[in-house]
Amino acid sequence: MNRGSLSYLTKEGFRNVWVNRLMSVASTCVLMSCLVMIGIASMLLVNMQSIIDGIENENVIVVYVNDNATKAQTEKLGKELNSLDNIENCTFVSKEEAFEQQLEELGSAANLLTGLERNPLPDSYKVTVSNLALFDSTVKAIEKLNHVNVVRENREFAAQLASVKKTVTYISLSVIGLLLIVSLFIVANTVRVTMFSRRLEISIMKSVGATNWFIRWPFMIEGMILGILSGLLSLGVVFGIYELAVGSLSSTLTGFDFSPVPFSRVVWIMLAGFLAGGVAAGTLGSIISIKKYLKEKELEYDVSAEEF
Amino acid sequence: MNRGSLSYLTKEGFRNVWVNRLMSVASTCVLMSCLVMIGIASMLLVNMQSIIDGIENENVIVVYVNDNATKAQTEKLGKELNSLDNIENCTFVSKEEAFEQQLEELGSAANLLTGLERNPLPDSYKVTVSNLALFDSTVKAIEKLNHVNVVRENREFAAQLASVKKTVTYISLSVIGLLLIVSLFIVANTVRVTMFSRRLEISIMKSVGATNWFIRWPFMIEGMILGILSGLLSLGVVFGIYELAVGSLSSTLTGFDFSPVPFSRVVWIMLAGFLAGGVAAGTLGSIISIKKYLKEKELEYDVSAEEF
Amino acid sequence: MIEFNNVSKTFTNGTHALKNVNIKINQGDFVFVVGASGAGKSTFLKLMMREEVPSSGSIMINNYKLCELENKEIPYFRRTLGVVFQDFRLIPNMTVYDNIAFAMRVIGAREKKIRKRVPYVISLVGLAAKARSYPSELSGGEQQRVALARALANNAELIIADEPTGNVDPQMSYEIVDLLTRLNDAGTTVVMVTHEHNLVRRFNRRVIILEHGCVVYDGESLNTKNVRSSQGHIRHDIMPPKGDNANIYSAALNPKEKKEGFKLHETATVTLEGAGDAE
Amino acid sequence: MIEFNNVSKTFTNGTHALKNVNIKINQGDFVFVVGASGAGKSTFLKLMMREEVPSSGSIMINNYKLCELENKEIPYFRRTLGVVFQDFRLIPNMTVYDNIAFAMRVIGAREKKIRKRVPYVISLVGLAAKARSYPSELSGGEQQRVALARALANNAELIIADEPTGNVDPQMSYEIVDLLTRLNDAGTTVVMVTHEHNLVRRFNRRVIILEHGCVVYDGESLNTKNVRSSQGHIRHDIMPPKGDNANIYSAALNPKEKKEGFKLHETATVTLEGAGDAE
Ligand SMILES: Nc1ncnc2c1ncn2[C@@H]1O[C@H](COP(=O)(O)OP(=O)(O)OP(=O)(O)O)[C@@H](O)[C@H]1O
Ligand SMILES: Nc1ncnc2c1ncn2[C@@H]1O[C@H](COP(=O)(O)OP(=O)(O)OP(=O)(O)O)[C@@H](O)[C@H]1O
Ligand SMILES: [Mg+2]
Ligand SMILES: [Mg+2]
Repeated sequence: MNRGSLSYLTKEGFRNVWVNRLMSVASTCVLMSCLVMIGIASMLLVNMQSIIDGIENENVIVVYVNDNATKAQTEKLGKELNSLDNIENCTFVSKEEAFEQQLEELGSAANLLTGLERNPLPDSYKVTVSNLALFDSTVKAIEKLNHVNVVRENREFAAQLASVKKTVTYISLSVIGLLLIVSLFIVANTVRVTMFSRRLEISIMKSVGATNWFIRWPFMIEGMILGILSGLLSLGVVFGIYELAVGSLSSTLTGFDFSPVPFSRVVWIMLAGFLAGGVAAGTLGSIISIKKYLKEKELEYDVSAEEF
Repeated sequence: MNRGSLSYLTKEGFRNVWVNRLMSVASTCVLMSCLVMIGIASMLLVNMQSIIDGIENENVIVVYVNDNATKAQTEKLGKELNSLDNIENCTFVSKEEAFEQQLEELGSAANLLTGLERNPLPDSYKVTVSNLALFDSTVKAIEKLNHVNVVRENREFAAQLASVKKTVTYISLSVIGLLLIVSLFIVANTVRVTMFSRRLEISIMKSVGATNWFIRWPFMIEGMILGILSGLLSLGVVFGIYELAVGSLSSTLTGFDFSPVPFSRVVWIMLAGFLAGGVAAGTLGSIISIKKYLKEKELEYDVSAEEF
Repeated sequence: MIEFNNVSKTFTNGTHALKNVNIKINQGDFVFVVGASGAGKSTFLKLMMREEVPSSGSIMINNYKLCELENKEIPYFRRTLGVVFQDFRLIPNMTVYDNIAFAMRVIGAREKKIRKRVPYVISLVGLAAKARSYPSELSGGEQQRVALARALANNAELIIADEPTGNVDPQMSYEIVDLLTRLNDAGTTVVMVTHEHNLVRRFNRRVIILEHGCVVYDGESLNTKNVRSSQGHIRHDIMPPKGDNANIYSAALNPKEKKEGFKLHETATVTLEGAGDAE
Repeated sequence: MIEFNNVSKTFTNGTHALKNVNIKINQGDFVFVVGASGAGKSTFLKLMMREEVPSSGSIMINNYKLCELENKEIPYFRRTLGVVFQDFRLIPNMTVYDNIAFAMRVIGAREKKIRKRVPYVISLVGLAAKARSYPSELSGGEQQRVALARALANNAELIIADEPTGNVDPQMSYEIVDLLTRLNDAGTTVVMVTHEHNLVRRFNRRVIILEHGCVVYDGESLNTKNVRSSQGHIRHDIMPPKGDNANIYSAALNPKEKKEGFKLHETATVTLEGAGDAE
């Protein structure tokens, strides 16, 4: 194939987008629909993970300091805690602060504690871990430190949270996987149908001696253009829907400090994914579904051409 | 149209499903994909709501009983609580039980409390409400009862939970709404493309004097058959995926008492929805998209026929 | 029965396919329409069957005023016609039998009648062995005969045939026209486009000659005496002695008109040069 | 150049379209293929262009052994042919110009050459004014001429034309065949199917007659002296004096064979009765 042919075939691909505009619009709509669904599912996943990460950070290990530890020893313990692996954060809570908190927590039932003659609570450190999976070993490491009286940890909650996180990721990925499969299904069928409606054209091209590549090339270009178009449009639509949703959610979701992942953080990876997906769908889709019409010995209106 | 024609046209619809089997399979796949997505989204929604309902039931109001109330008075209070509106559940917790629980909750830090000379905790009732939205008025009603010392409620959590529930419902419904729109888009475009590939047939039928209804009827039947088929198959697929997901989740989700909604609870409503959706998509889809090819004065290969 | 009043047809791309056509065809007439390729014969027929609408003028067929016809009425109007299309228009995914039966079902014929009539018209065009074949499995001439059979199925009062003999051998052409004349004898009006002048001469019926969208001749038959003989004559053998005699009718009727069109002879030497240079 | 050795073709539905055909056509020959509708003429041509594969026998064309041709080689083989299809096969969404240019682009022609050659072949068939029209905007004869122009575009060594004159007037038919003979004089091999016997006689070239899939005649020309005169003669006027002379060639060559086929005359009276009862 010489350069002239190549440029002609490429131009032809562009022309076909316009000539078969009903098909082009239909295919683009379908491909866009699929990409938008996947995009929105991804945004949900990303946000759910960010919410869970937020909760995870509140899964606190309370390290009670020995009552007889000196101020210096307490401070040393703080430094040691900070230098441990897998520690995200470590804050000191004095016994006075702890009592205040306790009172506050009890709310109007606080007067029940006013009868107590002394503050029974010790100094403590609130420690958060960065990786919940290493929770247990971190707790063990803390227990080995000096002047640690008791480590109060919520092993059960940690386990539950880890499980929830796993489940959410699992479900989200399954949903996205399912959407991918469904999209593949839908796009494949759409491309197949559009190609079917162009089998006459293909059979004529073959009968005047066009090679399979000569026929395929414009279809491929056409598919690629529609793929790129769908990818770009989908990104716009996902962005629009996401901003709309976040806007209306942040006004609905009072009493929660929900901070949605900004779209800009995912825009490039999503753009890349959409373009790759769109181009792959358009190009491979047309190549594969054109194949049967490129087979030798098939007539344009032959009913047997409807087999699959 | 006489009865003979009607039966012929209906038979013709069935025949077309087979004659255009490439199109039939493609359309069914596409329609199925859409229904399956909607079905799975619905199952997710139903389960999330059931989980939130579960959490809701654990949003407890603690009613502390006056220290000087007699046993009879305490029991009377319990009965009064039970007879209030919006009370889901009401259990008595004696001061001893409360102390035990407290010790247990503190875990290894419990020895901090061993220095206390008396149990500072009163008797209490744990009350759950059935409708979180009426939470505040229920609390007010409880406070008006005799021998109630303090009502400890987690107003903030209740508000948060209500907000979460609202949000989840909101997001789920948006997702399902979005899926519906996307499906409509996809199905409409698929039907449009399949009709496009049959415009020659339609134009020939018209030129031998077929009325629009005579042409439409088999297309309608065909659409209906494919719709019903898609609906039934989709139900099966959703069932399969759901059972699979529940099976693998219940083994993953340890440490959680997650009880998935049984599929049987939704099967009839989903069947009805799917059949309605499938038939509507198939029938209306073909009627609407056939319309332009039924317009007078259009030729089969006229390029202007590709306008839309 | 058929009346064209000052009918013109200009297509959206600017082609003037018909210009000021005035024609009256009575019930029971048999009319041949002849003319060069692109003269407007098919357009003339398409206007008759309300497949195209005239740009100006009015058409009246079988008591239907085509220009005032509502969309709803069109199918009912078309049922009064039996049409053989130039491009056959067989439904690709129906067998020969079903294609013909379809035309009968459209008018609400009973199944019993269809089962009797369809095999009859199929055998009439000699395709009994092909009743269960699909159009794609037929030869060109066989497809054409199926189209003919379909047009005959409903015993329409008006049969419009656009070159029904273009793909069959002369013998069969003769038999087809013979059949149409028999139907005509029984009262059916027939309008037939053809290029086979021998047929036209042989059957000696009314002839309409179209040229560049104009009716240049409308007379009893294509015999020399009917055409203005001072200006030339219609040759009985179809080949002109010299190639530069561009259009035989044109030459016969308007000897001064210069025909735009087929230029093979003017360029005959260039052909081979052009051929050489493209090698 | 073209060699058919014992070629038979049976379609999947059981139709025996060709039976034991042995034909040799040399470089530079001009061959008319004639025969009744459904005799197997198009099948014969389709086998030549490797659109169908023979059920048995072998075909050799332009030094390609068609039966051993790999799928990859087929396009390259087809480029050595210029084909006019019976059903035209124009690409619906390309203009006349693009349809013809496409055939040239397929063989990798330069844009410059295309711009020169395409308008030339278009004017050759008298369609200069229609170069920017789409096939759907053309008359039947115009479409046929586009198909012809496309076949001529590449100066193929072998031109295969399946009834290239079926939709044009006699004058133009003559000119088309005249053009083909000129190309033939310059060395191009031409195989042409036609129903116009006047043309065949006039140009006096080699004739192959097919009947029910068999070659029943293969001779220098369709003149009485060449056909076995003891068994009949080929008439110069195309109409038989009586309708019951079922097939003129059949009658001429195999007077004893009873032809299955067009039965118009046997049923002529039934026609009108049938017509009456369907009302
Ligand atoms: N849909 C259309 N749009 C534009 N031009 C058209 C259309 N149909 C026909 N024409 C043009 O109108 C003219 C008359 O066409 P028509 O089909 O009536 O010719 P015809 O007499 O039937 O010729 P033929 O014998 O070749 O079939 C031609 O020049 C043709 O190109
Ligand atoms: N694809 C096919 N499948 C089955 N039978 C076929 C197929 N194509 C052609 N035939 C049959 O083979 C026979 C020969 O067909 P062919 O097209 O070669 O005839 P032909 O000589 O070209 O006739 P015509 O002059 O009518 O075009 C016919 O009886 C036809 O019905
Ligand atoms: Mg015409
Ligand atoms: Mg043929």
